[in-house]
Amino acid sequence: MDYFFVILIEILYSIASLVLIGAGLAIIFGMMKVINLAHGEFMMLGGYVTITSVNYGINIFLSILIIAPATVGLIGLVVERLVIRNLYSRLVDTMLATWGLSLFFIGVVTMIFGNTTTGISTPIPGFSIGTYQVGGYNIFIIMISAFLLISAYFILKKTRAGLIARGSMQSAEIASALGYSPDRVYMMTFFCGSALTGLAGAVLAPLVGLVPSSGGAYIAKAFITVIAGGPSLVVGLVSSASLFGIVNQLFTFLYSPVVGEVALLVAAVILLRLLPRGITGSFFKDRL
Amino acid sequence: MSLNRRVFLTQSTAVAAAAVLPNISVASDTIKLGSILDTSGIFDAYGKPMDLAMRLAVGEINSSGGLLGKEIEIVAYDTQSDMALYSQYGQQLTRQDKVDVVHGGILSASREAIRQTMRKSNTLYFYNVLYEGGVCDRNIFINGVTPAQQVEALVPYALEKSGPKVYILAADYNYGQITTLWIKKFVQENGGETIAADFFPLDVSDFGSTIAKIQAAAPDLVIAPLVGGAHLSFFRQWAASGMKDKIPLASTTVGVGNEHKVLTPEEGNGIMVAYNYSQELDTPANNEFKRKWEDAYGDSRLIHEIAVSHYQGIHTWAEAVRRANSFERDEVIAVLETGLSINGPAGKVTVDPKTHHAILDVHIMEIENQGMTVIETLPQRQPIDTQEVCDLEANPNDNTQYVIDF
Amino acid sequence: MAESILETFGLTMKFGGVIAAHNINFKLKARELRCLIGPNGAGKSTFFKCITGQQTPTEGEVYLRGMDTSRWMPHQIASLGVGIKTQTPSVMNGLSVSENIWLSARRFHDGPEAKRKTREIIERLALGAIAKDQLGKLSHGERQLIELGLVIVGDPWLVLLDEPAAGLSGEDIERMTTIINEINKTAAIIIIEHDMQFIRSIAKIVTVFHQGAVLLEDRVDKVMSDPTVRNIYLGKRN
Amino acid sequence: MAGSFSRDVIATIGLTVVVIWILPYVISTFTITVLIVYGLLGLSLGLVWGYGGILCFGQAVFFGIGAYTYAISAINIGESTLPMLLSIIVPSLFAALLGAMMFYGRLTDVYLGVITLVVTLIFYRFINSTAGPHYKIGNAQLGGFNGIPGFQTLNIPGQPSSYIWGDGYFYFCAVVLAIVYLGVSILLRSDFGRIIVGIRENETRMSLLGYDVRARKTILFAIGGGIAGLSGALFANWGEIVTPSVFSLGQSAEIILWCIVGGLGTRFGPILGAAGLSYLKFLLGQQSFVDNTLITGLILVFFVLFLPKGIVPTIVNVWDLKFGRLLSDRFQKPRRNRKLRLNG
Repeated sequence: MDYFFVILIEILYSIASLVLIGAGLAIIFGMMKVINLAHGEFMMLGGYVTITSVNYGINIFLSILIIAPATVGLIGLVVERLVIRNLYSRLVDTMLATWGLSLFFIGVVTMIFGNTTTGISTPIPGFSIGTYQVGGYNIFIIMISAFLLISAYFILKKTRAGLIARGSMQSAEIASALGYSPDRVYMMTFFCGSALTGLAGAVLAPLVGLVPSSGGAYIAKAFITVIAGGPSLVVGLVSSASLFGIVNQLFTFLYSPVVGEVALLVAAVILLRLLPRGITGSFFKDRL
Repeated sequence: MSLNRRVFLTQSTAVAAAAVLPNISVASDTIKLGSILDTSGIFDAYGKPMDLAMRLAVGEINSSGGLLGKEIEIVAYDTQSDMALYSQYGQQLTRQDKVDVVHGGILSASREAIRQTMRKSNTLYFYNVLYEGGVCDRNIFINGVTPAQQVEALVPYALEKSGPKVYILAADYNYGQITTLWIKKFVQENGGETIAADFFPLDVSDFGSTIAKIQAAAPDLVIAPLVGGAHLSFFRQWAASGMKDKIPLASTTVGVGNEHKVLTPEEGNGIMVAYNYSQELDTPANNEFKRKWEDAYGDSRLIHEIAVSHYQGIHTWAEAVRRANSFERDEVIAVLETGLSINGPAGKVTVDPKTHHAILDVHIMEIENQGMTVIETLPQRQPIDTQEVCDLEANPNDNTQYVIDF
Repeated sequence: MAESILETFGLTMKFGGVIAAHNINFKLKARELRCLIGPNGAGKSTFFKCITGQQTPTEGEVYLRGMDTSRWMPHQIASLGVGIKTQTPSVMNGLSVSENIWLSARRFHDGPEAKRKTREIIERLALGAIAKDQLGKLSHGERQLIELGLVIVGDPWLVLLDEPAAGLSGEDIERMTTIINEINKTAAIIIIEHDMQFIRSIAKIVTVFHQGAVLLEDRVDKVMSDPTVRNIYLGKRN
Repeated sequence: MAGSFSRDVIATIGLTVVVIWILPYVISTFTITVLIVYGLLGLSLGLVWGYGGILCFGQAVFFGIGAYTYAISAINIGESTLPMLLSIIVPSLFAALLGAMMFYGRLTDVYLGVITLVVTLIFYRFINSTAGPHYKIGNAQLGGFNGIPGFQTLNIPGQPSSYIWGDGYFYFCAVVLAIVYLGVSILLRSDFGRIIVGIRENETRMSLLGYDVRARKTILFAIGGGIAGLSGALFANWGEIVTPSVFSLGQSAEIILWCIVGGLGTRFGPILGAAGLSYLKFLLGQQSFVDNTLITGLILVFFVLFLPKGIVPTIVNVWDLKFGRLLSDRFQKPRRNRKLRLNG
C-alpha cells in the first residue's frame, strides 16, 4: 500500500514536470504559432540563473520563483524584438532561427561557466511514507504545476488579458479589433512564455546536474507534449502530460528508464498517427 | 570471437602490405607529440585538465633539456566531443603531421575511432584513461585503472562496512556493463549477493522511480558506476529523498571528473570510491605535483584522476625514449615491455608487458567535504581483468578489444 | 430526362460543434450549368469540398456518375473527371505558366501528348506571351485564368467554379463568361457566385444556400424575385 | 529547370575532376573524403526538402541505419559489396515505411517534424542502450554508446582482402557523389521529378488535378532515405567505426543547417553547405578562442534572417541580375498580350 502511494507520487511528479516543461512552449506556440526550439536552452538559462544567484547568497526560493523567471523573460523579450519579430507567420524559419539561438546560448553559457556540471541541492528535505522515503521537493514541483495550471485557467477565463489572449489565439485580427496591436500582444506573450520556461528550468535545477547542453533533454519532450496536446492550451497540456507521464512511469517501474522513455516516444508516434491534430483537436474541443 | 579475430588478422596483414610507405624521418630539432582530446563540448570537463596536464608534463621535459637533446613540439587537436572528428584528426596526426607519438582519447568510442589508424600507420599510441579494460594491441599503452583493479579493492571494503545485499546502478554503456559484471563477481566472492542491476543511458537524469524501486528491494549497499552530468542527478535526488543516511553508496566513477566537487558535502559525504589518485593524497610526489600545477595554472582544484593518468602516461613514454635512446616505435615498445616503472603523483606506475596496461596503486577512499580521503592504499595492483584474456608476449599480433566472459 | 451525374443525399458536415452543411440533397444533370448563391458561411464552399473529397462528409453520401465517392480521396475523384477552381487561385506559384499547364496535362496524357496538349491550351487561352513567367509574379486575373486552364486540360465532365468572376474587371468578366460557355459544351458546371449581374447572364437554375442547408432551388428570375431570398441575401446587397 | 542536361553532365564531370586533382593540394584527401560523404548526405535532404517540400527533422535516422546496416552486415559477411547494397536498400525501405505512415495519415508540417524527430530519438535511445552482451546480430555486437568498431571496410568486389582505402577511397567517394548527383539531376528532369516539384508548390492543387500525392511523396522520401543510407555506409567506411552519434539530433540538425546555408531548391547548394560547414567545424577545432556551437548558432540565425534562400540561389540571382539582363535584352520578348482570348 505504501509502495502504491510512492508510485502514485512518482506518476504525479512525472506529469507535473511534463506540464512545467511544456507550459512556456505551449503558450508561445498556442498564441503565436511559433515553435521555440530554444525552449530547452531557456530552461537551462533559468537553471544557471538560479544556481548563480544562490551562489551569491540569495535565498533559493526567491531565486527560483522571481529572479530566474524575470531574467529569462527579459532575455526572451530581447530575442523576440531582435529575431522572432522579423519572422512571424514563417513557421519553419522561426523554428530554424530559434534553433540557431539555442546553439548560440549553449555556446555563450559554455564560454562563461564551462562544461563542468554544476548544481545546487534541494531546499526541501525528504519525508517518509511508511517505510519509504520520498523527496519533499517532488511534492513542491507537483504543487507548482497545479498552481500554474489553475491560475492559467482563471487568467484566460476571467481577466481582460485572458480575453485578449484567447482572441489572439483565434486570429491576430481579433486582438486588433479589441484595440491592441498584435505586435504588443506577441511581445507580451513571448515574455510570459519565456518567463514560464525560465521558471521551469529554475524549479527543476536542484534535481539535476546542469551543463550548458542540458536543454537538449527537455526540448523533445516539451515539443511532443505540446503538439500532442493540440490546440487547447490548458486542457491539451494536462491531457497529454498525463498520458505521457503515466505511460513513462509505468514502463519505468515495470522495466527500466530506457523502456519508459521509448514507451513515451512510441506512444507519441501512435497518438499523432491516430489523432493528427492532437488530443484536443479531436476531444475536449472548445475548451481552454 | 574467432571470426572477429580472423577478420582483424586479414585486415591487419592487408594493412601491413599497404603501409610499407617509407617512413623517412628527417633529422630535425624537435619531435612531435600528437594530442587529441575533447577540450570543448560536453566532455571537456575531462579533456581540459588532461590538456593542462599534458602541457605541464611536456613543459617539464623541455625545460630539463628535452628528449635526447630534442625539444618536444605539441600538435594538439580539439575533437569537440564529436566522435567523427577523432577519425579525422587521427588521420591528420598520422598522415600529415607525422607525429612520433599520440597521447589522447577520452571515451572508449574515441579510442576505438583512432586505434586502428595509429596501428596502421605504426604510430605509438598512449591512452591514459580509466576504462572498461580488454584492449589487446601491441601498439597501444594504457595507463588508466580498469574495473577489476578498482572493484577488487572497493567491494570487500564496502561490503564489510554495510552488508551483503547489493543493488547496482550502472551507466548503460560498455564501461558500466563490464564493471557491473566485475562487481557481481567480487560481491559473490566476498560472500555477498547482488539483488538487482539497473542500467541507465547517459542522458537519464530522473531517478525518482529508481529510488522508489531501490527502497522496495531494501539492499544494504548501492554501488553506482554512473557517468556524466545527467547521472550526477542520482546522488542529488538520493540525498534529497533522505536515503543517504539509510543505505550507503559506493561508486567506481564519482570523482573521476571531479564530480565530488559539484556535490555538496551533504550529498557527497560517505560515498566510497577506489582510484589511483586523489588530490588529498599526502605524498611528497603529489604535493610537488600540485605545487607545479599551481605555479603553472593557479588552481590545483582542477586536477583529477585522468589528468594525472595522462601526466603519468607522458612521463612513461619519455622515460622509455630516454632508455631506448631512440624515437623509433619498435625500440620504444621494446623498452616499455621490460616492465618499465616511473614514479608519478599517484605513486609507482609499472607497464605490464603482457597487456600493455598499468600496474599501479589503488586507494580506497571516502568522499568527505568535497575531497577524497584515503582510507587504505593497496600497492601495485595488477590489471587482472585484461590479463585474463590478453597476452601480447604470446600473441604480439593480437588486435582485439575482448569482452571478458564469466 | 437525362441521368444525374452528381447526386448528394443528406450530405452533412460538422466541424466540432459547428454544422457547416446540413442534410443537403442535390442533383445535377450532364452538361447542366448551375449557380449556387447564399451569404458567406452558408456552406457553399464546404459543399464543394465534400464533392471533391477534400473533406469527408460527417453523414450522407455523394454519388458521381452513380458511384458512391463520399469517402474517396481528392485525387481519385479528380481522376474520374471532376475539376475545381478554388476560391483563391490555387496554382503552383513558383513554377511557370507552361509548367503549370504541363503538370495538369501530364496527369491525363503521356510524354509527347502532354507537351502537345500544353501548347494547345496555352494557345487556346492566349497565354503564349507569359508562358515562361512565374505564376507568383502574375496578376490575380491571370492566375484565375490559368487555374481554369489547369482544370480544363483534363477534359472534365464536371467543373466546380468557386467565385470565378471575383476580382475581375468588366471586360475580363465577359471573357470569363465566354470561356464558361465554352466549357459548358462538354461539361456540367456548378458556379458559386455573388455577382448577380454575372449570374443573370449565365445561369438558368439557381440553388440558394442558407445556414448550411438548401433554402430554395428554382429558375434564376424566380429566385431573384423570391421575397425570402431578397430578405436574407439580396436585401443586404441591393 | 534551366539549362540542358548535357551541360549538367559536363559541369558535374568537370567539377569532379577539379575536386579529385586540385583540392588534395589544399586539403588532405582524408578530410575531403568526409566532406564528400557529408555532401551526399546534404544532397539527400536537399532532394527531399528542397524539391519535395518535406522537412524531415530525422534525416540522420537513415544515415545512421545505413551506417549500422553496413557495419553489421560487413562483420557477418566479411565482404563489402552486399553490405554496401544493403545499406542503400534497408534505409530506403524504412523510409518508405515511415513515409507511408506519415503521408497516408495526412500528417503535414509540424506533425511531420515531430514524428521524424521522435523517430530519431527512439533510434538514438535504443542504439545507446545496446551495450549489453545480449544485443548481438549474428557476429556483430551492437556495443551501445561505444558503437561498432573493426568491421570489414570497402574492398574490390569479390576480393575481401583487396581494400579500397586512402586515396583510392577518396576517388571512390568522389565518383559516387558525382553519380548520385547526376542521378538526382535525371530524376528531377523526369516527369516524376517535375510532378514532385508541383507537389512542393501546391499539394492541394496537385491532388485536385488527380495526382496521388501520398504515393509520390513516399517514393521521394524513400529515395532520399536510400541516398542518406549510402552516405552512412561511406561514413562508416571512412571512420572505420560507427557510434550512436550518427543518430543524434545534433546530426539531424546539422543536415538541415547545411541545406539552409547552401540553399534549398538547388542540387549543388546542400552539397556546398555540407562540405563548407563541416570544413569550418574542422578548422574551428584547431582554435579554442570562441566556442564552436556559438558560431554555428550565429551562422544559422544570420542565414534565416538575412539570406533565407541560402548561398547558391543568392549567387545565382546576382548572376542573373548582372548577366541575365544582357541576355534578355538581346532576346527581348514581345510585349505581353494581356487580352484574354479564346481561340478555337
